[in-house]
Formats: sequence, structure tokens, C-alpha cells
Amino acid sequence: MSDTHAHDYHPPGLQHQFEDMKQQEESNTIGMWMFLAQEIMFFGGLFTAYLIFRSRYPMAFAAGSNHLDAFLGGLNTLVLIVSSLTMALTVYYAQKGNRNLQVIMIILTMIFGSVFLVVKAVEYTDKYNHGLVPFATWNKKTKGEAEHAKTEEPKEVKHFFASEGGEKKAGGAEAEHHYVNTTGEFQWNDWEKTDELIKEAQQGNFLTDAEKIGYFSNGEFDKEKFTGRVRIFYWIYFAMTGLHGLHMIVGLGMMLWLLIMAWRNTYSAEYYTPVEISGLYWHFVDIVWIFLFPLLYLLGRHFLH
Amino acid sequence: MQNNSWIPLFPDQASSFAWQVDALYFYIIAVCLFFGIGVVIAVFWFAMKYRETEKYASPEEIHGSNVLEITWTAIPFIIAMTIFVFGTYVFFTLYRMPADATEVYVVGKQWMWKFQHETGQREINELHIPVNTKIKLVMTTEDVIHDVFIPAFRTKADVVPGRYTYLWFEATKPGKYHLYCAEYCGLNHSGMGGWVYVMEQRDYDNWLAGNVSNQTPVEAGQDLFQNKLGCASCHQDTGSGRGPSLKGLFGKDQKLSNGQTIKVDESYIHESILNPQAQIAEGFQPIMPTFKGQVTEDQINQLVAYIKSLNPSAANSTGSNSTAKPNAPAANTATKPPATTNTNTNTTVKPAANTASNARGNK
Amino acid sequence: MADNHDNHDEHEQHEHMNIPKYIGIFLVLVVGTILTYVTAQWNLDVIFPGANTLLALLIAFTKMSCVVLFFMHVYWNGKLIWLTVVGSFVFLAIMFAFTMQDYLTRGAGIFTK
Amino acid sequence: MMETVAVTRDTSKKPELHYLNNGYSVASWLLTKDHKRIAMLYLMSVSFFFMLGGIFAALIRLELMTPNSDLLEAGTYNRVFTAHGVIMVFLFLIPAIPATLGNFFVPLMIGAKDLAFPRINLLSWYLYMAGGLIAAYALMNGGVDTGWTFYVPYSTTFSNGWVLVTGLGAFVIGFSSILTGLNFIVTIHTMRAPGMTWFRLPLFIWSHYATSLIMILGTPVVAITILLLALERVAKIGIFDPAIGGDPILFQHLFWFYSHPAVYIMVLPSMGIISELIANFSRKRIFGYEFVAFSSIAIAVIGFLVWGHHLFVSGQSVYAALVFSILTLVVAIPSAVKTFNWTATLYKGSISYDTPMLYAFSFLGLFLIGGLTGLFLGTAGMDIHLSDTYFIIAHFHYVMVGSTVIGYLGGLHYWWSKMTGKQYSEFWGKISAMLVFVGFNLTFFPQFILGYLGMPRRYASYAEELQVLNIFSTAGAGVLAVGMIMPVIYLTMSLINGKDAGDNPWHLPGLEWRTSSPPPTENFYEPPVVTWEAYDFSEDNGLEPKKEVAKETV
Ligand code: HEA
Ligand code: HEA
Ligand code: HEC
Ligand code: CUA
Ligand SMILES: [Cu+2]
Repeated sequence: MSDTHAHDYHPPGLQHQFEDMKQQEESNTIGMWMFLAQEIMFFGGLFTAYLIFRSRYPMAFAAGSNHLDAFLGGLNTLVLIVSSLTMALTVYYAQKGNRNLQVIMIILTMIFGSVFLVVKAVEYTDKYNHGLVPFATWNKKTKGEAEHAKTEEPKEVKHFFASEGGEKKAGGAEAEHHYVNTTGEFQWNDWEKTDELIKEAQQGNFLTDAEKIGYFSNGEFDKEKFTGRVRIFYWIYFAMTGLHGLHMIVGLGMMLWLLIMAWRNTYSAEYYTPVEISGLYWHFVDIVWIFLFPLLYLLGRHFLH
Repeated sequence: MQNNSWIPLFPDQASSFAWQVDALYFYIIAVCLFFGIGVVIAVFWFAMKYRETEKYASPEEIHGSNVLEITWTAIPFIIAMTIFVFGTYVFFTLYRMPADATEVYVVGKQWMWKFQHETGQREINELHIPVNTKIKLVMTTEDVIHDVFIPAFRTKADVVPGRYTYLWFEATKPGKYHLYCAEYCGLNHSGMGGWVYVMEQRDYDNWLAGNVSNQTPVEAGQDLFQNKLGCASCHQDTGSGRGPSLKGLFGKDQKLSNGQTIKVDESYIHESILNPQAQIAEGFQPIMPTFKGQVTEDQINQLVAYIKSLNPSAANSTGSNSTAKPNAPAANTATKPPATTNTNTNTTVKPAANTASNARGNK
Repeated sequence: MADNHDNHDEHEQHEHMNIPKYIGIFLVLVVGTILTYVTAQWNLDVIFPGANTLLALLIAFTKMSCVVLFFMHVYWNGKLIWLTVVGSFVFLAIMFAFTMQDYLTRGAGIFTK
Repeated sequence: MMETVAVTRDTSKKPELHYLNNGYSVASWLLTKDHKRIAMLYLMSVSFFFMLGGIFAALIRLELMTPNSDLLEAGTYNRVFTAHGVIMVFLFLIPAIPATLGNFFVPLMIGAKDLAFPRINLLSWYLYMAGGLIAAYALMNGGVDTGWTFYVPYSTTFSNGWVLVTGLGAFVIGFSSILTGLNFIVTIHTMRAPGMTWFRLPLFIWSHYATSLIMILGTPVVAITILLLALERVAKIGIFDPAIGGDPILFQHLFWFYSHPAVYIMVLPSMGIISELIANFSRKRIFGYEFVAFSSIAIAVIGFLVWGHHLFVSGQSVYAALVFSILTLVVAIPSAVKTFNWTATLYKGSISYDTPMLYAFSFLGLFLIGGLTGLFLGTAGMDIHLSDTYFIIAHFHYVMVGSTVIGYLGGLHYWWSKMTGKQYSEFWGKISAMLVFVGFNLTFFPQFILGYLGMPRRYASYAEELQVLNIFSTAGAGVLAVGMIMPVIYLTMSLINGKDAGDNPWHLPGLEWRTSSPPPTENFYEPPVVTWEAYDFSEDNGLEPKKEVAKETV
């Protein structure tokens, strides 16, 4: 429909409904911010669920969290921060009209973004191998002890409690038969540590009411029940990081498009809103991770000492 | 409801706090009338007085008045706060549990209410309580959320799986009152209900002691089937419920899910009630709960009589009240004292009084 | 265009940041990350329960502020963007607070049996 | 405000092109980026779903004529009211006003050429259709029997798999709604015509602004909730199921965090229309413009603080219930302010009784009842008795049908000539407006009494003594249905043989009346410059002197 009007002073890139570039840029920026407000509430629902369940089952959450690889999580945080820097610089160079540095920065951003996803994939695989995917039967199915020990063991021990050095490695032999998982069900095997946690909590009288019901049957610590509560931690972990990962993938798509446009030298000091609003999106995704990292990976670390 | 006017306008007031709720109701109605009538009169009056006299007129401009705005913000606010205070008072009365109440345990289940008294009596879809006594319901559910609602007592509360919720009341008027499930819970939500019988203490004691039935076994069995035990919530004549229709069942050959065929006789029915998982009718899920401990042998006999009566030809053939030989009744009666649910209340239950409730559970 | 008073002229913002400043913010973020990691290993819950989480959230909040203010240029944006950012968080806080008030006060006080 | 700027076109030459005749191909409609055409697409789809929902309503009422469930079996009945609720809420009422009248008139009323993001606007229609058809398919094919609230654990463990499909539909529609809201906010911020300051905006715009806020901040929460519901259903992962550590009340919190504000998504745009109608048909500036404008924002914001009033009997903490109760009573105040200002606007006006104004009067009466009965429910002590009874049904039909649908119909009549260039039959318009009013009250007023008597909702069969009132209600629904079918007929007829309405049949000052009917694709022939306040009926408001118009049309 844009061909029906006859204003010939239109700069290229100005859409018909706007009077001038300034109005268009402003609209796009506000539009992106509104979208981000929407995103905040979208993630907010999950954070609320996190809040509720963490306040109900703090020990199960601590136990589950200790099983995540805080080193990889931290690494990923750094990776994302670097990518945020390169993204910010992309905008900076777009404003300066510096095409070459712009392209380089976009490529760097994409590389770091991809590294993040690769690390995430490694972590997911690890969970898969350890029977920690909260979906029934979605875990690696391991048959017997013997076979399992051959194929899996060395790698697992490395990732298990990587953050606390060798101390835990003693559990390696024990861990061997932990990972027998013929059905692919969710499994929780770190009982040694768990027992310690629970004992500590019982002594210090930390257990919440929900925990007193949630972990115990007839006054006895009930492994099955506890596993169920750890599973709650893991679905939150997967839901949140999964959604975040999805956003990363979308972001990478946006970067690809930016790359093509920047390559064609589209952006200049006068026209760089697309770069800017893509940047807003990227930074937002980064911010989500800034919160996810401590909330998911670090929340029970201090219990390990 | 014992409201006999042609159009009922107001429910029975049968609990100690019902009048409070009603008073609150009338107070808010008064507030509504005050504002509602005010606004409506103003609108009518303006609409009449200032109706268009000249086409496309430019009436005098009035921009507004801060004094008015503040007035009509402040007054409703203050009134709303009085409603809040009053409402909170009533809320406290309704939801604050008395310490000295008699407890009744309530379990909701699709689609029946199970009650158990402190003295051990169990009942289904019926609750017998003495008048002028504080009763506290301690409630939970086996499956989804339900909601105990007794309009005549003006109170209700959701029953939530995985935890206990509480409700209390003190009935003030003997009688028979509706008990509803007010939280949607699936197919037979509207049939999940029954009656609360408020009885004089003497009658209640009689009821507790157990009394002889003045119903015929078939009637008593029907009453059990339709209301007290909630069988009809699964077994509907149309066959659309979750269990098979029992119409014409007696005397037939029934195919079981394990391929066998079995003749439906008294002991089969007996077994189906006490040990339903033993023989699963073909094409159905083994979801029928056991009624072990909730029915006396007497009652099973009444049920059998009723189910038989659903097939007139078979009923003829066997004649009178059956005395089916139960397979393992001794164990039951040993574990549960026989003075469990009784078929009868000496206050209101007469076959005639049942028709209203039958209409609800029944098609 | 209508009145502009609620929106800054966004062309000017690149005057505010330069490479050293970007790197500076970046370093703050890196330090923040390391700090989160390290403090999480200490047992601060002896001070008061939840101290660990509180500290971690404080650091995260600081990091977020840096990103929002400088990488996303909100510091130089108009009132509207400020309002959007603050507003979204207020609504998030409402969701948290009002949901939690239910869970935290359930079965408390005079209503317990 | 001395100078008058003529922004009307030169009336001597008829426009050759307007948005309706600017291309006739199917593609010119389905790929259009013109907000007016998209609005028309929405109008058609929304009307379709309204009729569908209406048919389900008819089934409900027919079944409830007798105490037993004889017409529909309980299982069918449950599917029917779920379909009715889901279709009416998600597929009809939430998009009804914003996506049709809002889409059409927000740009026109602020003097913009289009919305800020025409492509996103079109995308939102496609999302709406996709989601709508998915949901409708699931509801009609397999049938979902959870009620529109999808409470867990019933919906996750007991009901059938179509819940998932319906949820998917609602999820998709949610994003359509978010995009609409986003588009409005940006448009209202950046695309106002020169001179169109915030306080010169018509109140319709203010209410859409407030609505959009809710859409953006609330809808994503329901989206994530539905996602969790799906996860729970598929994987049984213990979010809501207490058997494995979850919490069913959490679902209710998350659901109502959106769904209470959503009731304001429904009513605010309608309130905007009523502000327009009352000001324009009494030819007066609205009384206390700022207060009416800000009360919309106040409703939107405070509306987010009260969701727990749907949980009074659910087992939520009693302290939380009291907090929610007091805030609920507070959120009623801005509505009160609006009501009083509308009433005061009539004072010393020049009130005409055209069809749209009849709807506005109906609105005042019905919103009063609907809103005031909200006070009963907001009072915690009262709600214990009333929750989940027909009192609730009556309350929300008074606000959703009695206020929102009636506001929508009023707006549709009011702007019909602008949208189509044709005039509908005023005679039939008035008849149907009155039938709707009478039928509506007959249908739903008895339900308040039923509710207090204790008739629970979602009941396929009910106690016998309640039949008389139910028969009244069903009879009323018949009258209501006739009243609702009539506009469908005479509005359609007007397209075929209606008189040309003229650009400004009521000689109103709003910007949308200063362009032709139907408007050209780019809305205005000359970019408008605004020099007058909203609802300025004085002589210097830039319109042609009223004397001449009067002569011309008489
Ligand atoms: C358009 C939709 C709409 C609107 C506008 C409203 C408006 C209001 N609603 Fe309603 N409501 C629904 C749609 C709506 N509601 C729906 C769909 C449900 C049921 C959902 C379900 O369970 O399926 C529901 C349920 C519902 C409940 C839950 C009941 C329960 O399930 O137990 C409550 C409780 O507080 C409530 C309260 C209110 C209040 C206080 C208002 C207020 O905003 C009303 C404000 C207006 C006025 C008060 C009138 C004007 C004022 C005056 C004339 C001045 C006098 C005023 C004072 C003295 C304060 N509503
Ligand atoms: C926008 C929302 C909206 C609208 C417009 C309506 C409109 C109507 N609704 Fe409903 N209703 C809801 C939203 C709405 N409803 C919701 C959310 C529920 C709760 C569901 C739940 O519990 O989950 C509900 C529940 C509900 C119930 C309670 C069911 C129960 O709890 O058991 C009843 C009962 O009377 C009812 C009746 C009606 C009637 C008579 C109309 C009438 O106003 C309809 C009039 C309109 C028409 C009739 C359409 C126009 C005519 C045609 C298309 C021609 C074809 C029609 C005929 C041949 C008759 N509705
Ligand atoms: C929760 C639902 C439910 C309730 C309540 C219920 N039943 Fe059943 N019933 C079933 C189902 C399902 C079957 C078929 C599967 C089976 O045989 O166990 C069944 C089977 C039967 C049978 C065997 C019928 C046949 O065709 O073989 C009899 C007899 C019976 N029920 C009687 C009763 C009686 C008497 C009551 C009440 C005291 C009752 N049921 C309550 C679900 C129920
Ligand atoms: Cu149980 Cu409804
Ligand atoms: Cu609400």
C-alpha cells in the first residue's frame, strides 16, 4: 500500500507510515523496549515458580544445584559478558559508520554466542548421561554396571563436583553403579552428600514445613520423595536455561541478519536503529543469564564445606 | 432447601453465622442502592432535561470540578473501607477455626464426599450432625480440587489435594440441607453432593447407635446406590459413566477383561463391591474403589436387592431378599466395628423425600 | 511528530561512551562474576539465613544495572525508557511479592488448627 | 486556539480511492498492511467466534431449562460451557474492541497514517487466526471439559489431551494480543499528529493505552503458565501436582495474575468508547477529562494487585486474602470516578438518543450493576458464600456482556458509517438496543438470586426448586439472542442498500470525523494539525460552521 502516496523526499529505509527517520527510530526503540518488558514478565513467571519451590524445598534445591557444574556456568557467564561487550561495540561502530569493525564485532558476538550454546549443550549432555533430565525416559539408558563402567566413567568423575577439586573423586567407584538407569527415568544418586545436608539441616532446624512432609515418610528419610523434589529443581533448571537458550538462538538469527546488512554497509551515523535494537535484545538475554547463574548454579555451594 | 415459595428468593439460615453473612449482604445491597439509585436518577433526569433541542448545538463547556472529583473519590473510598472492615469481621468468623469443635474428616473424591466421624462412623454424600454443636471439617481429597459448600450455612472452602483445609460451622436449625461440590471437578461435578442432616442431639445419638430401617431393602439399596454411597456417580443407566450400567445386569453372563465369562449372581455383586479389582468387567478400567469397611453386610444385601430389581425378570426368579453367602465377610466385620454407616435417619429420610436428590444424581 | 519532551534525542548518546569506558564496564562485569563465584563458596548464612543469596542477588543486580545503564544506553535515554525499565521491574516485584505473601503466611497465626 | 486550521478535505471533489476500493483481490486483503483492512479482517473473525460462542451459550441455557441433565449429558455440558467460556474470552472479548475498533480508530484519532508496525499488526491477525482455529478445533472436535480456567490438577491429570491443543491455541493468541498492545503503545507515543498533546487525546486513546499496558505486562505470564501446564501434562514433572511436590494453587496465582487484569483488557476499551459516546452525543467536553484519563491508568495498574480475590476460598493464606480484598475494593474507586464523571457530563448537554447513545445508557446501567456486585465478591467474608455460584456468573456477564459487549456494539454503530461509508437503519438499531437491554437483564438478573440461594456454577443438573428462576433466565436468553442477531442482519443489509452516511453525520470534532468515510488508505488527505481540545464543540474547533452543516443535511 505504500505506493499510493507521493512524498518524494523519503529517505531510503523510511517506512510509509512515518513522517521522518527520527520518528521511525524512536518507534523502533520504544517498540523493542516494550517487547523487552513483555520478556521480563515472560521469564518472570518462571522466576516466580523458582521462588516458590526454592522457598519450599531449599535443601533439595541446594543438592540439585551442587550437581550443576559451576565452573562451566561461570565460564558461560564470562562468555556472555564478552559477547555483550562486542555487541555494545557493534553499536558503537555502527554509530561511527565503521563498517569493517562493525562486521568484526558482529562475528565475534556470534562466535561467543555460539560458544555459550556449545557449552550449554555439553552440560545438557552431561545431565542426560547422569539421568538428571526431568522428563521420564528422556535420559540415557544404561544397561548394567559392567558395560556402564567401561563407557562412561572417566568423563563423569571429571564433571562431578568439578568445582571442588579432587576431594569428591573418592566417590568415583561408588558412582559406577549409581548410573545404572535402564528405563531412562530421572535419577538422583548423590546420597552421601544429601544425607549430610539433611542431617545438618535437621540439626540446625532449617527444614521448612514443606520439607518435613516432602522428604520424609513416617519420620524416615524417603529417598524416592527427595528425588522427586530434586527433580523439581531440574525442571526449573531445564525450563529456564532452555528458554534462555531459545532466546540465544533467536538472537543469533538476528545477528546473522545484522551481519548481512552490515556487510552491505547499510548502517551509518544516521541510520543504525536495527543494530541498536538488536543490541538491546542481546543485552537483555545476557541479563537473564546474569540472574540465572547465581540462582541456579551457586545457590547451595556454601553447603559443600 | 425448605423454601416452599414458588420462586425461592432466600436460602435457609441454619448456622450460627449465617445471619452475619446475610447482614453483610444487606449492608452491601444498601450501599449499592445508594450509589446505584443516585446515578440512575441523575442519568434519567439529565437525559430528560437536557435532551437535544437544536441540532449540532454547542452547549456550554464545563471542564470539571476538583471539589466534586475529590468528593466522589473520597466518599466511595470511605464506604468501601467500611465494607472491608465488616467483610473482614465476617471472614474471620467464618475462617477462624474454633478450638473446641468436634472434628469430622472429609475426603473428596471424584465424585463423592466421604465423611468420617470422630466416633468412627463413615458416611458417603451425607453428613449427620447434631444441632448447636461446633463442627470442624478437616478436609482433603484423593484426586482433584473439590469444594464443600453448604448454602444454608453460608460457608464453603476448597478441598485441595496434598494438604488439609478446614471449615467450621454450628448448625442452629434441625433439617436437611444441600451439600454441594462447588469447585469444578470433572464429569459428574453436578452430581457430587448430597445432604447435611442436622439433628437434635437425641436423634443424633440414636443415629449413632444405629437404628432399624423402615425402608424396604430395595428402597434402602436404591438410597445407598443413588445417594449415600455414590455408586450412581459412576454407574449411570445410560452407560455413559465411568462404570458399566447395571441395568439388567443381574442374571446375565458377564465378560471379564481376562477373557472369562462369569454369571452375575449375588456373590459376584458382593465381590464387585468389596473387592472390585478381582473381576474386571470387559471394556472398563479397574478404577472402582473398594467399599470394604464402608458398607455393612446388611447394606450389601440391600444393594444386591436393588441391583437385582434393575432386572425385573431376574428379580422374579430369585424372589425375596437374598441372603447371599459372602466369600470373606468375617475378616471385614472383624476389622471394622459393625456400627458403621446406617441406612436410616429417623428425622427426614423417607423415600418420598429422596426424589429431589435422586433427580440430581439420576438422569 | 508530537511533543517530544518524553524522549531524548538518541543521536547524541554515542558522545557519552567510548572504547575505554566500554572496557571499563566490561571489567566491572567480569569482576562481578568472579566475585559471585567466590562469595558463593563462603558460608555467609551464619550471618543470617539467606545472606548468600542476598549477596549473590545484589551483585547480579549491580551487574544488570551496568548493562542496562551503559551497554543499553538507558542512562542517556528519555524518561519513557526509564519508566519502562523501572516499571517492568516493579510489576515483576508485584508478582513475586503478592504470590509469596500467600505462601509465607499460610497456616500462620490464629488460623492454624 | 485562535487560529482554525482546516483539515477536512475539499468536499467538492469526491475521493476516488478509499481503503475499501483500493484493490479488491484476495491478496490485497490477506496481505494488507493497512490497519483499517486488518481491523475489518478482525471484525469478521471476531464476529464469527462470537456467534460460535453464542450458540454454545444457547445450548447452556436450553440445558438449564430443566433441573436434570436431559438435553445434554453431563460430559457434553461440561464441554459446552468450556467451549463457551474459552471462545468468548480468548477468541472474542479480549481482541473484540482493541483489535477491531482500536485498530481502526487509534491511528485515525491521533492523526497518524497507520500503526507504527503495520507488518506486526498483520502478523498479529494471523497469529490470532491460527490460535483461534486451533483452539476452536480442539474445543469442537475432542472437546475440553476443564472450564475456561483450566484448573490443575484436573486439567493435567484427568481431562483429555485436547487441553494441550486448546492451551497451544491460547498461547498463540496471547502473542497476538501482546503484539497488538505493543503496537498501540508505540503508536500513541510517537505518531500523534502535530498539536495532538497527551491531554488533547480522545479518551478512547487513553483507555487503549491502559489496555495495552496490561496486554504487555500480563499476557506473557499466562503464556508461560500455559507452557508449564503443557510441560506438566506431557512430562508429569511436579509443577502443579501435589502428589509429586507441586502446588496446585501456584497455577491459580499465575493464571489470575493475568486473568484478572485481563478482565480490564476487556472493559477498559469499552469504557473508552462510552467516554466518546457520552461526550459526543451530549455534545460536551467530558467532565473531568484528566480524572477519566488517569482512572484508566489507575485501573490498569491497581488491577495487577488484586488477582487473589479469585482465590478467597481456594486455601490461600487468609492474610493474603485480606490484602487482596482491600485492594479489590480500592480498584473499584477509579471505576466509580469514571461513572460519576460520565453522569456529570450529561449535565447541561444537548443529548440525542441515537442508537449508539442508547447503548451508552445501557452500559451505564449494566456496568453499575456488574461493578457493584463486584463489591460483594471483593469482600472476603461475602465471597465465601458466593464464590463459584451463579452470583459470579451473573456478575461477570453483567460486566463482560452488559458492559463490554454492549460498549462494543455501541462503538460499532457509532463508527459504522466511518468504517463503511453507509448508514444503518436507525429504527432497527433502536429496537435491537432495547431488546438487548431487556433480554440481558431478564437473563442474568435471576442468576444473582440463584447464586445467593446457592446454585453452584458448572452444574449440568441442579436442585428442583431452582427451576423457575432458571426458566426466566433461559427465556431472557432467547430475547437477548434475537436482539443480538438483529444487528448482524441490518448492519449487513446497510452494506448492500444503506444510504451514504456522509463524512461527519453528527458534526463531531474528533479527527476521525475530519476525513472521508470510508477514509483513504493513508487516512488523511493533508497531514492534520490539531489545535483544539478533545470534544471541543465550540465554534472555533476547525469544523465548518455548524449552521451550514445543519442546512446541508436537513
Ligand atoms: C469485564 C470483566 C470484568 C470486570 C470489569 C470486573 C470488575 C470487577 N470484578 Fe469481576 N469477574 C470477572 C470479570 C470482570 N470483573 C469474571 C470473568 C469473573 C469470574 C471468572 C471465573 O471464575 O470464571 C470475575 C470474578 C470476580 C471475583 C471472584 C469471585 C469468585 O470467584 O469468588 C471478584 C472478587 O473480588 C470480582 C470482583 C470485581 C470487582 C471488585 C470489579 C470492579 O472493577 C468493579 C468496579 C465498578 C464499580 C464498583 C461500579 C461503579 C462504582 C460506583 C457506582 C460507585 C460506588 C462504588 C463504591 C462504593 C466503591 N470479580
Ligand atoms: C465475552 C464473554 C461472554 C459472553 C458474551 C457470554 C454470553 C452469554 N453467556 Fe456466558 N460465560 C462466559 C463468558 C461469556 N458469556 C464465561 C467466561 C463463562 C464461564 C465458563 C466456565 O465456567 O468455564 C460463561 C458461562 C456461562 C454460563 C454458566 C455455565 C455454567 O457455569 O454452568 C451461562 C449460563 O447461563 C452462560 C450464559 C450466557 C448467555 C445466555 C450469553 C448471551 O449473552 C449470549 C448472547 C449471544 C448470542 C446468542 C450470539 C448471537 C446470536 C447468534 C450467533 C445466532 C445463533 C444463536 C441462537 C440460535 C440462539 N454463560
Ligand atoms: C469410581 C467409580 C465407581 C464407583 C463409585 C462404583 N463403581 Fe462399581 N464399577 C466401576 C467400574 C469402572 C466397574 C467395571 C470394572 C470392574 O468390574 O471393576 C465397576 C463394576 C461394578 C460391578 C460389576 C458390573 C459388571 O458389569 O460386571 C458391580 C456389581 C458394581 N460395580 C457395583 C457397584 C456398587 C454397588 C457401587 C456402590 C457401592 C459401585 N459399584 C461404585 C466403577 C465404580
Ligand atoms: Cu467435586 Cu466438583
Ligand atoms: Cu478478578
